[in-house]
Amino acid sequence: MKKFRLSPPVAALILAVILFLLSGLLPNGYGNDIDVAMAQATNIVRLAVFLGIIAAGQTLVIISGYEGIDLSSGSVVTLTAILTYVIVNGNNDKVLLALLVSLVVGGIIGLFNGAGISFLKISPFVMTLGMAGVVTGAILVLNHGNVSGKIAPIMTKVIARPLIGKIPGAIILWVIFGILMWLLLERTSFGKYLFAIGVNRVTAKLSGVNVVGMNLAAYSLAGALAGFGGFLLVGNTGVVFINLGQPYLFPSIAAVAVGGTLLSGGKGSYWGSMAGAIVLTLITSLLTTMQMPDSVRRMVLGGTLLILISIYGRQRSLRQ
Amino acid sequence: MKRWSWRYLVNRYPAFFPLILLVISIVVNAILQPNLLSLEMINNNLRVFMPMLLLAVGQTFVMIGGGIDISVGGIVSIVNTILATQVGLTGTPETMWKFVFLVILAGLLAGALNGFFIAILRLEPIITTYATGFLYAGLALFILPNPGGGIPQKISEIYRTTTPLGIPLAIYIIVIILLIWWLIRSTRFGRYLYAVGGNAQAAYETAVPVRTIVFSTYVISGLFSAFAGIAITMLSGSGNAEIGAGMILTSITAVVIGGTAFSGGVGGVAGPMMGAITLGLIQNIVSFSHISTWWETLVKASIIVAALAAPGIIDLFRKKGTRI
Amino acid sequence: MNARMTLSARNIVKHYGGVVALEDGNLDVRTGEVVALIGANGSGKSTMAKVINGVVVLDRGQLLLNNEPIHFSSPQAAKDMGIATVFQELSLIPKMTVEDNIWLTREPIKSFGLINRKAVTRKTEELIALFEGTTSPSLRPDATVASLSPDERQIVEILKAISFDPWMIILDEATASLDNRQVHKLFDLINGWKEQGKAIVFVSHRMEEIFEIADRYSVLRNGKTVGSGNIKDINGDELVQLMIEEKSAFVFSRTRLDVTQEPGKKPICLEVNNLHTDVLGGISFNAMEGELIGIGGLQGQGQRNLLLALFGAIPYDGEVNFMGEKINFRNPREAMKKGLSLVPGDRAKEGLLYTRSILENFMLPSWRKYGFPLKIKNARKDAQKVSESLSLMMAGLQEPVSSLSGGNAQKVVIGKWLLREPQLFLLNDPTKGVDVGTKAEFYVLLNQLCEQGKTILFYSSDDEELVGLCDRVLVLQDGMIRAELKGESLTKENLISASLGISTRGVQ
Amino acid sequence: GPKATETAAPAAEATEAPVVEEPTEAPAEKFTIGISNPFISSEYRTQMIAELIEVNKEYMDQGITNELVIESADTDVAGQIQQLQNLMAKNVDAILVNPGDVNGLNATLEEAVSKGIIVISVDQELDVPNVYNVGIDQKEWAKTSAQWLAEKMGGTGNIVEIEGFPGHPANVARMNGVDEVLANYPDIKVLAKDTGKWDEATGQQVMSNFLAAYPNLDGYWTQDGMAIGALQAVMAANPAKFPIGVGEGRCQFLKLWQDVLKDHPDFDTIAVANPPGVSPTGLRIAVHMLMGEKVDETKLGGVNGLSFVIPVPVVITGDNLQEGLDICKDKPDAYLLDGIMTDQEVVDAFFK
Ligand SMILES: Nc1ncnc2c1ncn2[C@@H]1O[C@H](COP(=O)(O)OP(=O)(O)OP(=O)(O)O)[C@@H](O)[C@H]1O
Ligand SMILES: Nc1ncnc2c1ncn2[C@@H]1O[C@H](COP(=O)(O)OP(=O)(O)OP(=O)(O)O)[C@@H](O)[C@H]1O
Ligand SMILES: [Mg+2]
Ligand SMILES: [Mg+2]
Repeated sequence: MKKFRLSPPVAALILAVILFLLSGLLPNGYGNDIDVAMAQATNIVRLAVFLGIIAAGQTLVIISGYEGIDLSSGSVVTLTAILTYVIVNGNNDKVLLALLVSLVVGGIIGLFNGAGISFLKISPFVMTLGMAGVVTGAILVLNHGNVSGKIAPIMTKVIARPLIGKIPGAIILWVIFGILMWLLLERTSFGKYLFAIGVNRVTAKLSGVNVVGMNLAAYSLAGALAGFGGFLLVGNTGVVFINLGQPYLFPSIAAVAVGGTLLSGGKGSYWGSMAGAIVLTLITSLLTTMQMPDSVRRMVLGGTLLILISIYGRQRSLRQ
Repeated sequence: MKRWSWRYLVNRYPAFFPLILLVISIVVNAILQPNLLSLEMINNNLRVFMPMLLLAVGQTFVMIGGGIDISVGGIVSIVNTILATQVGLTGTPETMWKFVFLVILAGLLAGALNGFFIAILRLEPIITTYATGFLYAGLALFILPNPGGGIPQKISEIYRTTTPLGIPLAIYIIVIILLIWWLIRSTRFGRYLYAVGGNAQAAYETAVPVRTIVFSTYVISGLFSAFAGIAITMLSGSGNAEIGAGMILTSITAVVIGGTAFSGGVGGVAGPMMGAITLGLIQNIVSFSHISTWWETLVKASIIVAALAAPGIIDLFRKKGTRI
Repeated sequence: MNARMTLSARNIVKHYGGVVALEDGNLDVRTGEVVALIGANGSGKSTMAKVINGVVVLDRGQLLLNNEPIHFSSPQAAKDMGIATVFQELSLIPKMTVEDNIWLTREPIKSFGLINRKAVTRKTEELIALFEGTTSPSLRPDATVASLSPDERQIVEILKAISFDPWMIILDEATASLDNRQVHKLFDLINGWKEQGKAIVFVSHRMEEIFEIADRYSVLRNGKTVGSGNIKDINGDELVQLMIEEKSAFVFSRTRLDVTQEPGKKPICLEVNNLHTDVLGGISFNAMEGELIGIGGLQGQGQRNLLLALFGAIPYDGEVNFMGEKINFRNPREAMKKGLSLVPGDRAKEGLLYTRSILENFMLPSWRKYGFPLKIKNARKDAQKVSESLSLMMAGLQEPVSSLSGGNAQKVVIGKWLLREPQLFLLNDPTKGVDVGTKAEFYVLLNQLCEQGKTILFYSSDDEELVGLCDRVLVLQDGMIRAELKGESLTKENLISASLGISTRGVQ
Repeated sequence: GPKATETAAPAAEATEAPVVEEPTEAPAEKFTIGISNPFISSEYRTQMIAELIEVNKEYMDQGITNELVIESADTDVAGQIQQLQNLMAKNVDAILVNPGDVNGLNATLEEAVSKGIIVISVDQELDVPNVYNVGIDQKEWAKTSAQWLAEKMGGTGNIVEIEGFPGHPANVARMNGVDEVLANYPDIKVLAKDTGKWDEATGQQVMSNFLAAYPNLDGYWTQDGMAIGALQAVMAANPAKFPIGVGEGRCQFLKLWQDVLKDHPDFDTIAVANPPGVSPTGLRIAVHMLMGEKVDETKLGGVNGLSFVIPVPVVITGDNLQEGLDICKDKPDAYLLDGIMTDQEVVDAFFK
């Protein structure tokens, strides 16, 4: 008799749907208005996109294990957003260049993270935290907080506005991105190796996996994806500021955890992180439209997270 | 391994490298600021570093036991807001001590809640304490929605200026902690702590009360968070629900600079205490070194990364061959 | 000294999720005797041990102590009852020292709850002295367990179990990574314990050990106890019959290559010249295609180091030619690409991804063969084939390796290399913990590989295996080849004396 | 060492103290002014620091002050206390502090005052004896835009509010101002209120949620950087009728405003400058005090009677948008509309 177990991404999604349906009953809920409900749902998913993309890199390094985490992603998002803003400067034809620069700059920062972790044996938590300080410091040095630029109309159109029917371009992009991430994790040897190094690096090495290379690649890719996140985010906000990326940092980790990816590495999925991003965004959105003081809201958020992870985040018992 | 070889010292005494870092930062700081080692400056600096130092000590217990606690900031805030609202700027010393006792209980309780979720429900530490951190921060904000209130200046004076026998209060606290730690390490509890952090399954099979130990590390962290909350309230004399938020990541950095690994099972509290002081001194060094203000953040972060990287760099040069 | 005591397990049932570990397990252990608990891989021996020592929660069944029902809610409870266990996968904390590990939870206490460190060290030294002469100087009270070799870790685990003077000791494959001398040292100890009136449960896959030490036997098959009795009343074949359903085990011996007669008849596969590492002091030998070369000697004489060095996991000096090409791999990846493979000695730490699926473990070295996007169906098919050829007992390829028994897990470590069809196999104690039936199948497999012209370098802690199987055996001592045994000179006696450094007849 | 309270004649021992000075030793009568700033991750603060450096340069050129001693980093209360201690250790003559906590620095600031240092809190009013405050009146500042909003809406309709950090004193003062204004307009209904945490992205996220929940919003009140986020959210949702919203005095916003006008000519908003320039104005005040000029305390106000209240320099509405855009021509996008009082203005307004 096999125990029926809900996979975390599915559980998170079901929870999201239930919460959303219940929210209709709230005093400020959408009530019977299907249009408003649809608009709200679309909006929540759209907002989740940016968190979701930033959580993608986080998912990779967390799966790569050995305390893998990327605390520099918030700063990288800010940096690449600023770069995009400055490079594009209102020109549609500079958008691809900006995207490329964002990916490369993010990738290089990630590579540094990976190098510190692989070669100098610095624990990822503090290495990437230190890197966050370095990147923030570099932003301050480079522009003293003052930048001039403008995003291109095409970015606004594709990222921030409805693209097909009422569906924003960001959501369509995310779905495609999700499929690519699934391919990467589940249908390439890169993905298989990533899980392998997340579980046991000695085994992986003795089985012919280039562990150092994989680790460098994971952090570089995470950096590049954070860079991509910055690029997309500025397309949504339309403006940049020094604190743009920071608010996404811890939620991106929480999204990964809520999605059922083991923070200790070696197990997880990007679907999970997507579901996690949606759940987190949904909860914050619901709390926004509910009238309660910030203190209560924080407690509700904390409590909901606890309940969520208590449902499926329990680790194996020592006694079986 | 030779008894006095670098590798032996570094492996055997986790506080060895942090000690070197500390000495270097004291020397550099003293060159830039010649009166650094005057009693007044030592007191000034240590009373500022003390909250972080206490937080790092609590965090160390959790990390040796293989966990992590990022709810400490929330606990600090709760303690601070309770004291600021209940004692108030005009309170009497008696109310103060009464509520000091109460906030210590609050810290223990918050730690116990973390312990419950992590040791008994077996949830992952990072995400659990992230969530309870929201709970605690929300509670602090509930207790004190707007910054304000505080403790009587007379009481914070005690913390700021007491120097029994001419030695700053902080030194006594550090010595007491070291003493207690030395005792703890030589008890079964100390062994269990390392065993659980080293390999929980093996420890369980050896009949170590794994659950109790894990639970207790969070309670200890809650306790030290309460101490840190009291210290920072004494230092600032005021209440602010956001007071602890900025301290979380720094406390973890202090522990790691102090030679206690994330993976658990190694380290001690001496290193992290030195780590906390070193971090504070790095701030001083940057401040006294006449760097353009725009560069300060970058320089400070780079110094910290360099400090974290130093053992690895030394190893790179010493390494004879890759081992699996 | 102990009063007579009996511990009985009755009709034990234990399921792990969908996997049945024990269906009807029974065992009686009395003071003053050694009971051999035997069975094929995955038959439930370790689970039985964990039931008795309180590590697992049993689904049904009963434990009786002197016919009174008892219940162990935790390892602590069992320990309090005087039951000690040597775990198959060991219960040591790698980062802690030998003495801290041995005395964990029972540290001698001075006043104020402080640990009496001096007493700890002294008592540890006394314990280590029990294995005197069979361990290296690195086995010291203050050495960290992580720095020890597998055999020394095993010894520490044994010392840890006996350190609290239990009346009952469960030895779950405690001999699997011990060498001949160490095993006999252990047997001396066991005989002593018997006299002291202790009860011993002895789990092993080595028949000769069982007949040497056990008084009674109890056989598990698929989680059911299928027979028990006095060891005197049964012979090896009958025992194997009990263990393995239907198909009878056979003792396999291969037709050896006639290496002495026709040197150079077969092409050389591997040429090692004066290989040095910080453990090895100049190793030279040649290996032909189709040759099965054994590596013998006591534990920790550099055998593991040699295999790892050839596989690119440890840097070395010296000249090595493989298939006529000079090699010096910087990492295992290069070695793997050139057609080498390594089955490491510590499957938990070096061989497996415990939480990943069996499929992924099989495929780890081979994923690249399956293109982009990975053709998972083909991979499954190939993995299925290999697992069948190894008669792997599993619930499915998608299950995690952690759900396999020790021996079955070992098969996965071997199986993942078979998929790559390498030219040179470097095997570090590959049959450790593998049951008799599977071993026999495994020998057939090795033979097939040799017939296909593959070369095998085979280190084993089991002397029988080396003697029965190999074309030649290189005996290592202190990182040097001290003897090369082949043809007539390849006998167990010669192997043992060569290992101990005693000169042997016919040795070159 | 401790200095005489008479700041006009800084004690000679000041320069003998073991301060680490530039190699070219400054003449004894030059003043050293320290800045303590605990938060740098915002454009307001970077502009503030840049302006402080610039204004101090004037005084340096005149031989009045030394280089500023700036302690500026993202840090907490303990960190800011450390900043202040370091400034004292560097023997500065005056400290401009932008406090990160309302009471947390009290003891340290009092210690500084007792050492004869002139302490001025900028941008945030403190109630500490002998500590001066320089800043705008946050409540009045908020009332300006709230009043405008209420009038534009004709005194009726549904609005939402996006506030800064709840509990932050500036935010509390501002929200009180808004409440005061709205109390006069009973037909304006506040449907919801949330924090945008004073950043653009959160502001945008909050506004998106509001717009999804209340598609027919008439107006919204917000402040600072969150206003850009809110307007972006409105543009993304693109409702049939744009709600009337409050903007902010930043060039980025004015440009965005101009863009929106192209598609929605009847769009209306207001930008009230929240000037980082109050800090350099504070620097001027400090210099004049150091030079021995007497403050006319009757012109001060605030909680402890030591507050220099600086008038809001610029208010931009649809009528004078072009003026605002002209100011922004050669400024970076992040530039906040600003005003730094001149020496003359400072003297006229606050000194005897
Ligand atoms: N981390 C641990 N440390 C020590 N003992 C443990 C631990 N986990 C489990 N145990 C032991 O195992 C027993 C059963 O474990 P537990 O209470 O976690 O099971 P459970 O509540 O059935 O779990 P589940 O909810 O996963 O079914 C406990 O009574 C305890 O003695
Ligand atoms: N933790 C676990 N989770 C799931 N299944 C398990 C677990 N441990 C053991 N099993 C299963 O229980 C069965 C019995 O395993 P056990 O380890 O007792 O076998 P064993 O007789 O000790 O084998 P070996 O000789 O290989 O050590 C096996 O089929 C194994 O796959
Ligand atoms: Mg259970
Ligand atoms: Mg077993």
